[in-house]
Amino acid sequence: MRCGQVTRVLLALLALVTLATTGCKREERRFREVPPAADATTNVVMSTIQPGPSIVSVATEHPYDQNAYAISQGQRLYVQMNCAGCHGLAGGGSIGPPLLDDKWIYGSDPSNIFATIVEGRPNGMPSWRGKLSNDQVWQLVAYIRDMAGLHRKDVRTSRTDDMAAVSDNQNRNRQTPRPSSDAPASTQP
Amino acid sequence: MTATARVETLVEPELDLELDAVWRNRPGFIGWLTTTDHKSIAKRYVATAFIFFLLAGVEAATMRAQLSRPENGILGPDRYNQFFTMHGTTMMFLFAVPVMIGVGLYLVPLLVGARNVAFPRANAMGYWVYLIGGVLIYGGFFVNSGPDAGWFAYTPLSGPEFSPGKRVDIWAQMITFTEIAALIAAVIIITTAFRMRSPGMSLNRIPIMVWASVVMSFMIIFAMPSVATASLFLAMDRLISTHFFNAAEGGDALLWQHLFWFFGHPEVYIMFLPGTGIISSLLPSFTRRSVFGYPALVLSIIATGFIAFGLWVHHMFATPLPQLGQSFFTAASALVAIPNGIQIFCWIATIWTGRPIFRTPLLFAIGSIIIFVMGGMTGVMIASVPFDLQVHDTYFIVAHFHYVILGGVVFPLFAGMYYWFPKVTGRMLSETAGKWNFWLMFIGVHATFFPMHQLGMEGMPRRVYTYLEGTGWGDLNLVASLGALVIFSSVVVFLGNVIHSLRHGAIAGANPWDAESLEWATTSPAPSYNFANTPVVSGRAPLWESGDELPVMTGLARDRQQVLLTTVLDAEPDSRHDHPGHTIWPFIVALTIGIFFITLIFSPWGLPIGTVLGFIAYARYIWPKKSHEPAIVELPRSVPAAEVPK
Amino acid sequence: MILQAPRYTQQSMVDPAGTKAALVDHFWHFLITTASIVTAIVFIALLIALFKRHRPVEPEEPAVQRSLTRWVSASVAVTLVIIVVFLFTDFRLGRAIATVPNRTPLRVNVIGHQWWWEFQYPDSVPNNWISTANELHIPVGRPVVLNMSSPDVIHSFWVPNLSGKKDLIPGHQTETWIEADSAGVYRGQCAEFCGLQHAKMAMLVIAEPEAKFDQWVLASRATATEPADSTAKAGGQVFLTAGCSVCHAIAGTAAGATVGPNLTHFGSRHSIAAATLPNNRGNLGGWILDPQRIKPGAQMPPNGLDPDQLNAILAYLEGLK
Amino acid sequence: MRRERIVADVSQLPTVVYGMRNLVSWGTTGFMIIEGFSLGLCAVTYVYLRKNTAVWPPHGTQLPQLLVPTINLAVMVLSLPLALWTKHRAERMERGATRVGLVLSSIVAVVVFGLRLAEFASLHTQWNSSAYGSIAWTILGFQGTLILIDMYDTIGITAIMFLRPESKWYPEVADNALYWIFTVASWIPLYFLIYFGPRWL
Repeated sequence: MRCGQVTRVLLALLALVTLATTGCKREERRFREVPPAADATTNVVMSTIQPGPSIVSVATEHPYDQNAYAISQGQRLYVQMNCAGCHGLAGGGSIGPPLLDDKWIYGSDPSNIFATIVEGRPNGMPSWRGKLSNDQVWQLVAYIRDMAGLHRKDVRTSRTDDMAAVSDNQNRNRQTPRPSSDAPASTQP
Repeated sequence: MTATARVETLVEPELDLELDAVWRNRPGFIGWLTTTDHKSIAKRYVATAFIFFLLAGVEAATMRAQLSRPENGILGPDRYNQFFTMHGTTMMFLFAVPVMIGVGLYLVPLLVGARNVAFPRANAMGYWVYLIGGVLIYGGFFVNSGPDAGWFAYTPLSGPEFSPGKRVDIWAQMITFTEIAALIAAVIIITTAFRMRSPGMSLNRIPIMVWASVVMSFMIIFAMPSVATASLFLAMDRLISTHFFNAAEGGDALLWQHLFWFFGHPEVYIMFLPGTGIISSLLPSFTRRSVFGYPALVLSIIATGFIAFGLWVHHMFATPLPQLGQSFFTAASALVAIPNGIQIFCWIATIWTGRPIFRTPLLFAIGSIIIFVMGGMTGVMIASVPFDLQVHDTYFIVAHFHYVILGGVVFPLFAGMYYWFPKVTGRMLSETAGKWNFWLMFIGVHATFFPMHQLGMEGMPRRVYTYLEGTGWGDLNLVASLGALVIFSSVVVFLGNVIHSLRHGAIAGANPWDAESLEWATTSPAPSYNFANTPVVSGRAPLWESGDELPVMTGLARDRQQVLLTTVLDAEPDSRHDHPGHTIWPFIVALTIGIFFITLIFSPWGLPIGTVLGFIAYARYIWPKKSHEPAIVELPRSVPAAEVPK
Repeated sequence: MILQAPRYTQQSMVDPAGTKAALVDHFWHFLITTASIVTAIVFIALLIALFKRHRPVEPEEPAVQRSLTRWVSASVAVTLVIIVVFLFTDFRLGRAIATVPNRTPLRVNVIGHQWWWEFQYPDSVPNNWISTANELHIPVGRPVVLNMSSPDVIHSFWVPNLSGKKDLIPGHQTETWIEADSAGVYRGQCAEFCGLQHAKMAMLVIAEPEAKFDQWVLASRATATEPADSTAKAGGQVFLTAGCSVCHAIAGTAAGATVGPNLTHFGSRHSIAAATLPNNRGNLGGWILDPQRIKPGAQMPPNGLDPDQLNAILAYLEGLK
Repeated sequence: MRRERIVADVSQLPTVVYGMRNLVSWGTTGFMIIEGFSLGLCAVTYVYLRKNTAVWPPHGTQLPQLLVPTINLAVMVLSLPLALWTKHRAERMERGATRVGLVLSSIVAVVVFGLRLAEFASLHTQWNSSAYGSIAWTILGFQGTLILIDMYDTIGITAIMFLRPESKWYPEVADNALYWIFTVASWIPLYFLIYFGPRWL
């Protein structure tokens, strides 16, 4: 009886330790990151129309994708870098297109978004090359995908300490991205 | 945990067998899950709390290692924040309160001569809920989801914007679990103490330990709802975007502080009052006289309980508050020294006119008085607003409250462990190891925490993961860290002592200390039914007064778990009450509560799922078994006899 | 080096250099003396009780009870008297500390950020408004009223040698005052846990004679010094193009962001990274390249500058006197 | 070895007693105090947040509607005599009358809970639009939980009284009625706070 209990306790502990060693990516606080795809900007596919056989776009994994801390850092940068000025405080869009819907003019893949930020886009999106570190851009990428509900629920941002107009991404439904060739830019109210 | 083989019985063997068959735990693992015996549950509370104490101690030791020299690299800021938050949270929510609850749940029925606590199923459920809360937060901690906003979790740092992820959500739910457990235990202790006392144990004869547990329970009832409400608000702010603490939408960050400290300050006395109760109840055994000033001690405990609710703002002197209000809280904070002073003076008077016997429990009691007095002195100092504004949130405060809590909680607790260990296990702890344990701990506490006063005045703030070399704080920090090692070694000695004595300790016998109170009237360890016949009491020291013959009452049922209820004031026999016996359902209800709150962290679906599961489990929990004996009914006095149906 | 002198790196409430700290220090002496005496008496009583020769007395005897009651009551009465004296002294002190001396105070806005201090010297003329970081210049012998706020989490302003704390709370405007008796540099530190880098959120209060302070004000109102040589000029360009300018402002240039500290007169500061390191070329270079090594979690990202760029920007920043 | 001396026999003491003589009532009372105190803290929070803001309710928020909440309050208050009647019948152990009282009480509880769910719409604000909305929703929801628990409890004890009507359950019926009275009583001040607070405070 005694032995049985001890074994059980040990097994439970072992399970815990296993969990611990695998870690919990959601909660990591990484302050310095070697970016996974420093050259992400060069091999990004902007359009599905291309010569030759069509390539299936493979999403570039980046370390911040399911990481709550990075997403929240992105949220902070979104305001500090005044992305909100064009895309709206809640990502609803104004001068620039909305970010919380399912339409992605230049692609919803992390590397597409990365390229959009770094390179800039016609009609007003400035290039942030050299202004933001790759780390920071990846954090922004993570947050922008967060606004469209593309992350797991448990890593998403919640409200900020601001007016209630600011989005509560945690409780919004996932906006499954539509193919980029599908829809032109449209600003929603 | 398992039914201990009993070596002796004080009553006729047939009666013992018959009662034991009704009261003892079921055999095996299932018995472990189904027991509603207060002794089994209380032992579990104490053992679990002690495991958390060790974990929190390891966290403390790691932090002390990090701080032993400037700009150390053992823990980074992220880890350190989790460690200090877990240390505080564990010590307050998972160790100090549950351990005192455990001690209360073990001792109160024995001290008042009852067979079990008032609501045994709820009691079992409370423990399971507490365990789920503790496992939840440590599960989180081990997978890098430990809370990192401090045990006080000030908003907005703990809010949705500045604490991303699920760390703080897990913390907030853990609070909910421990609240539920503590509130259940509080209601149980109060009801047990007021309704299940031995005949003759009128209010003025209740053992001081029981008074302390009762006042602790009342404080829990009025303090815990505050933190439960606060953590509910915080969880909602984080999970469904309410705005309680968001200034931009009409919320207020200070609201959190008010709600938290309205709980947080009484919390200190919730932990500390049972500590004083322990000292008051073991002093007679080691001074050979009843404790001096019973009425003064009881009134002091009650007064402390009241004043404790008027102190919370002294944690908030640096916030913008009107000066007049601050003065009120200063006065209250300083005046709480009076009831505490009375207790200490009464203890000294007791020792003065007694004949001290220097056994380990007394050593710990004396250590407790010394350490607590030193903590109390700095406590009065920081009641002063101007002085507090200098030392607030510095290591001076760290030193102060560790002195108070070690003196008021940990030392009495160790005294109690050495004192009641024979009652719980039937064996004595080793005296030699006990003295080593005491001296190491006593020296370690001063080495660790005394230098912190100086550090605080030299400007070292709390909750820093490191400090610069130029600050000059390195040497004293090194001393403190070495002191922590000494404390650590004393706890190791204690553990060794317990493990060794469980098997090889001297057999204790019913009353090894020749003590005065009722728990020593039964065998060690106490039988599953505690007392075969209900003891009758005619004074405050029943065992010293009754001589060789203990007066008892018979007549409680032998074929089911039945307890005697007495009146509140004079403890006259009033009625009999049947307990439901051992059952698995408290465990299952606790599980559904666990599912409810843990699912809520990740999804609103926890609400409907948890509610439905909980209701189903609870239905099974309360569903009645058939009674086997006709009831004896007594209708309320307001009902005229003519209307009684028959 | 300036940061080696004790008061630049150390802070202590028992080494007062300001009106408020001095009052509290005085009170502290009263407290510690009283507390020591009381503690000593209690301990001596306890020791005597434990080790005196214990004659076989009958403790329940009325005479014994009476005498004990008398002693305990007397002790309680003495405690009460001490506490009343304590409260009386404390309330008087509390009023003294809460009242700003009746002289025209200087007003400074203090804004706590994760994890640095912003100090603004407001002026009716917008161009004269000074914004600086982590170093608060004050005139000696003149009270300074601090209007405090926080845009993120709760911080607490504390310079032990000058004054006790006051919290900076989002959604609240709080106020406190300080006054330095003698010229010098006093270290202060955030005292409310505010996240990852709470430990390295320090500041220096630089108290100067009134004339010198006025000079500092005039100098600080000016826009940034023009770069002296070609390296520094190149550094100015790096500053604008390499991303520094998206967070930092330098008056007189195109850089005007308010996310990070204002660097207009950076070269004249004693310390960097919220009074964490002395401001010298080596420290600054290390900080710019990899702030996360010095303050993990700080908001400033690592900057991948090549050696030439780094050299240039160091020259530029050092020149911003 | 200590010997025992029997001084009395308790075997004729009653096993079914009412009111505070009944052990279970102590538990019920304990939790009424805890819940009442928590609701009180919520009310204090409401007033605290009110004093913290200049405009209450915030700009652009309509005042709460009174119709549904007032109907619900009326139902609750009018059910008090029923609860008292059931309590008295249970104290006299009248099986038939107690059952009738319990069935009616169950229906009332279900109606009140349904109306409570409808009340949320009367607030004219969302929990996540401002602190005002947050606290109003919380108080409404928290008190609604008490109604839900009482509803569950009442239905459960009704089932017991039909399936296994033993004498020891009559005190529980009386307790249950008392809990309903507490639920209603705790709501009356909160009703005024939530629905007239925005108008008068």
